[in-house]
Amino acid sequence: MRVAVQAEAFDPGHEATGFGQGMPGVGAVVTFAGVVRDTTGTLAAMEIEHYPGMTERAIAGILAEAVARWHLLDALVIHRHGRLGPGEPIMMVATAAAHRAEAFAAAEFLMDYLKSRAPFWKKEITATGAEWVAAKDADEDALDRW
Amino acid sequence: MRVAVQAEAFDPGHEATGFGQGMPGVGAVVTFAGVVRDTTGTLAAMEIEHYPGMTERAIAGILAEAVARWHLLDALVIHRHGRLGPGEPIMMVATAAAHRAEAFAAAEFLMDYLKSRAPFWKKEITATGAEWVAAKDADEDALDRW
Amino acid sequence: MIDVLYFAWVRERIGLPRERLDTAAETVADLVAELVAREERYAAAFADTSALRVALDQELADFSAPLAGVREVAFFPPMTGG
Amino acid sequence: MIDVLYFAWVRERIGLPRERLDTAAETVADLVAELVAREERYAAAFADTSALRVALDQELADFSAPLAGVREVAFFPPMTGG
Repeated sequence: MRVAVQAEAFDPGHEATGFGQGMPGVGAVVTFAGVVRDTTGTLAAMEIEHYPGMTERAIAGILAEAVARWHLLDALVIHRHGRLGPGEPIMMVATAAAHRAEAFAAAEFLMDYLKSRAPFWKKEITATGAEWVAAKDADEDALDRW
Repeated sequence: MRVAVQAEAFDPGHEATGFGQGMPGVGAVVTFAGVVRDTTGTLAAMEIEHYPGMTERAIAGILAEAVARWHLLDALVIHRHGRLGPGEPIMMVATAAAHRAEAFAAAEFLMDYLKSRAPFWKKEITATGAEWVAAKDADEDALDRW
Repeated sequence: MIDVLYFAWVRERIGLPRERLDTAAETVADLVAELVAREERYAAAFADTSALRVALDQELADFSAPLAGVREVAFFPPMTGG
Repeated sequence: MIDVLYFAWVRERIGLPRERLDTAAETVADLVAELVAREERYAAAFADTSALRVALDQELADFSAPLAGVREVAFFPPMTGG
């Protein structure tokens, strides 16, 4: 299990290299990476603020629940903070389980919970100003399925 | 879009490095890798037979459907054939989309269809013999959700 | 003339991966009946066609499908990829 | 004494990331009332607490939660990670 909250850029594929391999029982590995998306074509940067200390605690708690619930054999969470450019990976999760249904469900659960329960806040910086990204009702509703 | 049907070993993380990056509009990347699992502790190897020609056609058809249905901005399928050892990756899919729900759904769809509609057959080789892996009703049933 | 391909345990039971046949069979089911009548190993392979799949020119098809114009027929068990 | 932390637009409206307060507030809601009464910038930040979240010692909590024994209170908008 590995959790990293970091300012440094990372490549999700590189981080996933070797993940879950050589572990007896692993039959399925799922990774998810979120990328800074420039929806309006005007995004200069995305600034991600976080709550040092609570961030690590919250992620560890969410991860422990996923590991127990889907019998994960390995798991990984990386989340950046600070200033990111369009197209840069913001965060990733990886899950290794016996079967694909477990690995997929755990990865989706991690994403849904990290999005609404880990203390990160995004601010979009454009040429004309800066705006905090509002939480979406759909993201909060997504938690109901778990 | 890339499809590879190959005898050579591969590392899913390495193949996913850079996948979906630098493409405007990509907000979410999902990868899935299937790994040879030694359920009984006696597996010497897994032999995967396929139907050259039809394999590529079937995968291309499944991929085209996923791309259209979930507006994928990029997609990747790799599937090995031949002799594999325990712990070796058998296959992988990767999907890049605007949002995470699309990327996840497309990856799960690809997996469900590749499992039951692409012409591959697995044979488990143990010290005492060899046995063709039987198709599971659950795998066929999994197609109903799409 | 038609190419007939066998995969996985169908190939093993029949003892060859492919053969070229001269047949007047109008449907897949007719072709199966012809093969079954030929030799015991074919009868063994096609004993339960509900456990088999068929592809015509590399597209999945039904056993009732016509063979007119088809160049390649393949018989195999349900796929187990992924 | 209690550490009070502010994040995202709450931090921006109040104009500082954290402060150390001497308070007799019994609950989070009491503390918010105290802050709101202090200065306009606090009133602006806490105008709609339904749009805010609170954590006590780094665990999410309700505005009705007691502050007894708590060393660190944090106020912030709904999270937008991932």
